Amino acid sequence: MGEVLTKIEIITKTDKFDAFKQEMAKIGVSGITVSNVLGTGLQKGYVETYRGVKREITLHDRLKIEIVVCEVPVADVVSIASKIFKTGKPGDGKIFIYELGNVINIRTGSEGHAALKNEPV
Amino acid sequence: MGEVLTKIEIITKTDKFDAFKQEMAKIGVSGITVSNVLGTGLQKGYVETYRGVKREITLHDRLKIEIVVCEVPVADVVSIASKIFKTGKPGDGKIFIYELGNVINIRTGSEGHAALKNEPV
Amino acid sequence: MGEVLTKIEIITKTDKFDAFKQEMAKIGVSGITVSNVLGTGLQKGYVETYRGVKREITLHDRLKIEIVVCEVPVADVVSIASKIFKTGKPGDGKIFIYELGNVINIRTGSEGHAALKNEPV
Amino acid sequence: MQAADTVFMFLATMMVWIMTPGIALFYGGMVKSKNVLNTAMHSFMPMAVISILWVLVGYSLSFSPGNSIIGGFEWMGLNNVGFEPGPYSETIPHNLFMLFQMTFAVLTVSIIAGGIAERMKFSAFLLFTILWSLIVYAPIAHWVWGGGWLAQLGALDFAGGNVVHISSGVAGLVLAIMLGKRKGKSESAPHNLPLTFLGAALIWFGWYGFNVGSALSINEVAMNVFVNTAVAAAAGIIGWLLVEYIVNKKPTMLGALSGAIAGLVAITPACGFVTTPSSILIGAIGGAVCFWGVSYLKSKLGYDDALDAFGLHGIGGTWGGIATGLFATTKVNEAGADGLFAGDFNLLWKQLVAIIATYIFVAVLTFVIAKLVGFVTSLRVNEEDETMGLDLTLHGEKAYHESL
Amino acid sequence: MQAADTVFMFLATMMVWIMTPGIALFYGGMVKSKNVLNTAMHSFMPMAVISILWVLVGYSLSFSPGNSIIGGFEWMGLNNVGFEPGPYSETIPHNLFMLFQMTFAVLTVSIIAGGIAERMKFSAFLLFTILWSLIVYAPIAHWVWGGGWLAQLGALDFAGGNVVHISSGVAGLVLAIMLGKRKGKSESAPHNLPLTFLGAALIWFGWYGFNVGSALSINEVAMNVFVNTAVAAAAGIIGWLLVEYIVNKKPTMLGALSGAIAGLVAITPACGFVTTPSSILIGAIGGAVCFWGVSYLKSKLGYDDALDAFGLHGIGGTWGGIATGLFATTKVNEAGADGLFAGDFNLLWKQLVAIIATYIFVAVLTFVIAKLVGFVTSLRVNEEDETMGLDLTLHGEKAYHESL
Amino acid sequence: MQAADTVFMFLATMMVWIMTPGIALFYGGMVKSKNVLNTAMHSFMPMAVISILWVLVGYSLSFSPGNSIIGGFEWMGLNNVGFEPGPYSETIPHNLFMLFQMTFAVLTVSIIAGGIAERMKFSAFLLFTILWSLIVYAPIAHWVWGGGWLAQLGALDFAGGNVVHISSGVAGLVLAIMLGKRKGKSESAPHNLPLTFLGAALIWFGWYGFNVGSALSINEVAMNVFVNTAVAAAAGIIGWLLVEYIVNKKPTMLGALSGAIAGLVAITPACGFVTTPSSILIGAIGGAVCFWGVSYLKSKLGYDDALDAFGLHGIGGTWGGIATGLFATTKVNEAGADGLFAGDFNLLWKQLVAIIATYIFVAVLTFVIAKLVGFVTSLRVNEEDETMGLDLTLHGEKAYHESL
Ligand SMILES: Nc1ncnc2c1ncn2[C@@H]1O[C@H](COP(=O)(O)OP(=O)(O)O)[C@@H](O)[C@H]1O
Ligand SMILES: Nc1ncnc2c1ncn2[C@@H]1O[C@H](COP(=O)(O)OP(=O)(O)O)[C@@H](O)[C@H]1O
Ligand SMILES: Nc1ncnc2c1ncn2[C@@H]1O[C@H](COP(=O)(O)OP(=O)(O)O)[C@@H](O)[C@H]1O
Repeated sequence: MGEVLTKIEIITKTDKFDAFKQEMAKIGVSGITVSNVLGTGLQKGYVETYRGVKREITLHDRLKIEIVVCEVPVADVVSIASKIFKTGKPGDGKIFIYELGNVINIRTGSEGHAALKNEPV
Repeated sequence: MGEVLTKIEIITKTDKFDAFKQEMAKIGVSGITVSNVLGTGLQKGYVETYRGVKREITLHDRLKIEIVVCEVPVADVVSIASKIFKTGKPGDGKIFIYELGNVINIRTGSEGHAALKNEPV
Repeated sequence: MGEVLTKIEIITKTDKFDAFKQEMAKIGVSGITVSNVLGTGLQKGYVETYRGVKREITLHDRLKIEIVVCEVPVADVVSIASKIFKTGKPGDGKIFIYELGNVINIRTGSEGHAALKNEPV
Repeated sequence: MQAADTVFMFLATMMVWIMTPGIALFYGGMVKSKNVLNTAMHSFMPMAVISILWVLVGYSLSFSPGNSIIGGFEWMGLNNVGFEPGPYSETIPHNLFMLFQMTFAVLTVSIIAGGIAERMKFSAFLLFTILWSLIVYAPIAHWVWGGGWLAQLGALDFAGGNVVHISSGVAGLVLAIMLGKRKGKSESAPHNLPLTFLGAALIWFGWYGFNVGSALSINEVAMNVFVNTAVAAAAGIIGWLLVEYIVNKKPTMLGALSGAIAGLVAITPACGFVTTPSSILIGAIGGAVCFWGVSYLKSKLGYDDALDAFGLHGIGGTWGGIATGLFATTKVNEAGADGLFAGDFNLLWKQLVAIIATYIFVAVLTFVIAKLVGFVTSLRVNEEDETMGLDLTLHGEKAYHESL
Repeated sequence: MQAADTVFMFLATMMVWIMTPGIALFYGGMVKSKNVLNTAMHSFMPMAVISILWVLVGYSLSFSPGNSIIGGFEWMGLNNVGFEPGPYSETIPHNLFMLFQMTFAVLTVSIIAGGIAERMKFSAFLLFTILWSLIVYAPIAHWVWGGGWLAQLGALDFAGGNVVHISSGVAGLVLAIMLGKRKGKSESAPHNLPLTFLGAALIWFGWYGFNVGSALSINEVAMNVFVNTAVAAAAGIIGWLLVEYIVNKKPTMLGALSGAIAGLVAITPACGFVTTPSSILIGAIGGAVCFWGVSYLKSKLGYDDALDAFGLHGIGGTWGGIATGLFATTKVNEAGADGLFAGDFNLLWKQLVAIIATYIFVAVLTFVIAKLVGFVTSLRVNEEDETMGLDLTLHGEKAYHESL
Repeated sequence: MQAADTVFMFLATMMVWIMTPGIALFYGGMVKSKNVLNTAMHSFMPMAVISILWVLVGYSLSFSPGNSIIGGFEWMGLNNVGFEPGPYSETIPHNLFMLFQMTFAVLTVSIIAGGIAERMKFSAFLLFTILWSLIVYAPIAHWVWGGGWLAQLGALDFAGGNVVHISSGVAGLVLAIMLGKRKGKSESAPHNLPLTFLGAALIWFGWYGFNVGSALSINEVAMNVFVNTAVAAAAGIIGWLLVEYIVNKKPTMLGALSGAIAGLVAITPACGFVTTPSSILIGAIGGAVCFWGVSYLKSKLGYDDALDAFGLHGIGGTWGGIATGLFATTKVNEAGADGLFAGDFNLLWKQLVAIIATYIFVAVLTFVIAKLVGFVTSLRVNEEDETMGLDLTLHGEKAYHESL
């Protein structure tokens, strides 16, 4: 397979996912996996207080968004993500890019870039 | 190390994990990590209604199953997963295959394929 | 980019993360992402009982800690993790090492090792 | 009329009232999180449907004179059911008595929901409860409290062991068998035990209204019932946990809650007729027997009484009915009778007749009604809906949402 | 004085008391998990602040003779409010009446919190409630119950349709409009419906104290109110779910709860003056109308009454006030009046006057008070705090923590 | 006998009863989710064990004549404790008084559980509570209410400041010190604050039964207690939040709840003897002092009173006892006494004696009993179990399950 499969992993704040999802659909991304994670980075922590006792919290609620693409250009995903999630303040997050060996579609059994195609069922 | 370490990541529905786990144990997989994620793909969304106001939900509950193997053939894991999780309907999910650089077993300190061996304690 | 970007993924028990986080800050790790996962490995399961009916549980609560580094040596992270999380009993967990293609900092737009630098804001 | 008794019965009515939301929470905590709303709805809807039905016709069928099998229609639509004290008590308004009994009728149906959890169709259950309430509940209430044949026979059921607990337990069992097992039954574990704890606390709280209020007056019998109910529940916990500890080495919280309810069910028919030491015994044995029922009998016979409607209410109620025949004594309550341990075998015999009659009547009619309902709509949801969860597929809602 | 009535009113007071924590839980379950504590606090704080205020001055302004617009200062600091039965009842202590009314004053403010959820500043709401309670609640309570002009006019409001529900509903609406919509309103979904269920159960439970207790004596009117309240709530559920089923094909649990409350709101002004069949109708229509209010009217007009303070209490209360003018009959209660269906148009007219006066008075003064508060502190939190969640940013706490 | 008083005390008993499940939920929400069931069990088990013990021997030891240190055995097994009004009240049945007191005995033990949360062995706590209830609670109850030496001395404790709150608070403190700190104490945060909110609401609700019911009759004193309890709780919230706001700039919900309870604890011994303005002051200071206790004193002295059994009940109860000596006045209650501000120093002196005697007696005997229990079984779970969570390791259950 000469094709390159890439996983794009975005760690960011939790409040703009809906807009992002819509943009992804537009550029032809066939699927997204997202999960709630905790993250510590440049953003400052905050303080919780229970019965006067303070707790410094340095882990923030974050979303981890995972997208595997083949034909859709990675750069497009990255630039859209950057546009939507950028506020210019600490905590905007990071995008990590990995290469994949293969993708298999469980339902159809197809592999590689074919597995990422959303042919109508 | 001439050995190849592979991570198999399966995104699928949540209801057949137990059967899958048993099969994995049979073919000698030494460990599994699993987490609850949300996914959007080919499967249609559903509608929730609160006080007459509708919400279209396109994120489904999914399991992310991660398995790192070395000696166990990747194809075996993939074919078992395909068999168990395939229903033929949208939402069956995808399998992503990655290559790893190394594995370290925290308890024993061993690396590579040795780290994945479940010698009796 | 001649630089090597590495993701270190640690699956371990949930109770010593705070200490670990502090050590990471000391060696200059700029960010950590952590999530709650379930894991099955060498550690024995336990039994829950509801109204006299037993349930054998083989999935344990685990933390998945993800750290992407460039200039910080991978070996340092691994050795600190091994020191802190090792109890010598089953369940200590595994460390998985992956290579990354790229990292993008959403806020600054910088890539590669620059994206992992925590310059003051 | 007596103002103090009226206040007392207003209070008792409210206490029984809160038991039904209590059941909804108790059951809701025990199912998977994808079915909690549906389960709560099954226990909650009787508050709407059975309440209206009761006012329209249920009360009349249960309590108006009628014959020895069922009441008549003379009190339909609360005709002649007003502020004037009624035939059942000289000291409280008739319509207050009617409301007190309404809470029993509602509660009974809501208990059944435990047997059918996580797989029955909402519409089917709704239809079932309407029919069941008229065809099964009303007659049995009439037999025991409305001057029907069990009352004439002299069987004792102080606060509703037969009427409420055996009847709902057996109905739950029959439905559970007819529906079959839940998919993924073996992986089921309570999704939120604190919710179950809260529900159990409300149920126990309300039970004092249920038992003490059944005296209909704040008199000596009522106070004895109060003490007996308190110790039987306590002893039920101890009985359950002791056996659980012996068998499994771990006393569970769900066990403690279940033991309390087992003890309460067991003392329900007996509470106005037995001494306090007997109550401790009845409660403790109740806890132990119900533990056996849910942990051994159920898996042995293989039915999926999901939340143990039969395991607690059926088995506990049966034991309670028998115990009444054993421990009752006229020393405590002259309106009662002497049981076996007071030297008289008669009562035990009558109790057995009452229990067996209730079992047969309920089992047969529950079966028939469910079959009838099955002609209109399937009883069970389809497999896909069951996997997806009943909250989403039947009600279009989810119980919990993350702050995404 | 009457000991039984005193016990009755002690009980009724406690029942209304529990409604406020009930509201806090009811509302708390409906917001996002990052705002649940703030929402609960908004409903809980009146228990502290308004209680003290009531004792100091609120009760006097509401109930002491004064003029036809507002009470005087003669009962400030509970001066002359002691154990001696007061002017409002011969059979219960004056200070008990005062406490019963305190629970109403507290509850009313806590209902408003539904309109402003997830975006109003805690300090602003606190300040608002203090002013509102004195400037808006006290006069209206005086008009209706303290011998003010609405009482003189002959408008009927048995348990507080105007005083409690319309007033809080309209206040919630005005604030909701002034605050504007929540960020991410469209993605909002209840984070914990079992909590909402529990809250609704407590509210419904307490409502019996609210309505029945408003008779101030355990008499014939009280018992009629008890029956009417029970069937109206039940009918409210059925009314809501029926329409919901027709429109959306799925009967929801939140709908059932909302229907119960809609039915209860609707019957509140009428319960002491109408027959039981009328109550069923009033409740059922209440459920249906409120469903229309929250699902259609709200989105049509575009305000963000987050938890439907107006949708349930405003709309339901309005319908209830009108219904009183339609269904009231002196056959049920001689102290009442005959409504339209009993052949007299007068009452309906008075009811409309009362409703409209309340709307205008509340709307205008709520607006003015909120503007005033807005000079001291901004009404709404900033965007960043809203995203981060009000629990963390205003209170420094989080409702839920994993066992990390 | 008085039927209305009997109904009143039945109600009061049920209200105090619900406080214990309330405590279980209140505490349960504050611990980590892996310990919630264990924590709830610690507060729940007394409902089983202490109830039975009370009937068998506890009540007799506490309330039967005996001597000035402890009661006798003449009322064991409820011998002579029947429907006839007992020595403690002419107007209610003796067995009802016994049940009312049972709820106090149960509650006291369940409060202790706050000090030992998240690390004590279930079996050790169970054994401890049995011994403590007989050896510590029974004598103190006898001293104060059973005609013992504190009653003879003339120290005042209307509803149980010494008997319930100081005793449980000090016991919790001593155990907390003996057990040592929790592993990972610093990372602890309440896992479910809405649960804690609900628990606090039930506790507050029940407290009206606790305080008002302690009048044993629905009379003038009772009504004054009702008003005082309401305002003290409200003032406690304000007191706590004010100080919290000054210190930390954020008023928390847990603070509001804690403040309410602090105010309630503080007013408990005084409520029947002081005026309403004094009650506001006592409550407000109670809130402030307890905030200081949990946020400053605790970390200063370094003990791990996990859920502040001592911080709220010990400190609040101590302040309440002193406050009674300051604010009591015979104008409010002739059966009381005049405190310092009414010109008499004597009472304050007696109050201090009572408090100090209680501290010493409880501290020493708690220590001894815990040591004794320590011979039978270790007090604390091992480290591995503590990490894994007590729910799983001691009870074999988990509170929450995802719908996997
Ligand atoms: N080196 C890293 N390894 C793993 N995760 C990281 C790393 N750096 C950042 N993250 C994740 O990204 C989130 C946002 O990072 P942060 O440094 O706050 O953003 P920014 O640098 O844009 O201000 C963090 O909370 C963390 O979850
Ligand atoms: N390109 C992708 N990138 C990341 N996750 C994906 C991708 N495609 C699918 N997934 C994940 O797999 C799940 C199942 O995919 P779906 O398209 O519904 O299955 P199928 O194609 O078999 O019908 C999705 O919910 C999503 O979580
Ligand atoms: N081969 C594997 N693939 C994926 N996850 C694994 C694998 N082996 C172990 N894990 C994860 O690591 C956790 C700890 O592994 P375990 O075998 O219990 O540790 P140890 O080998 O140190 O005793 C497991 O619960 C699982 O989540």
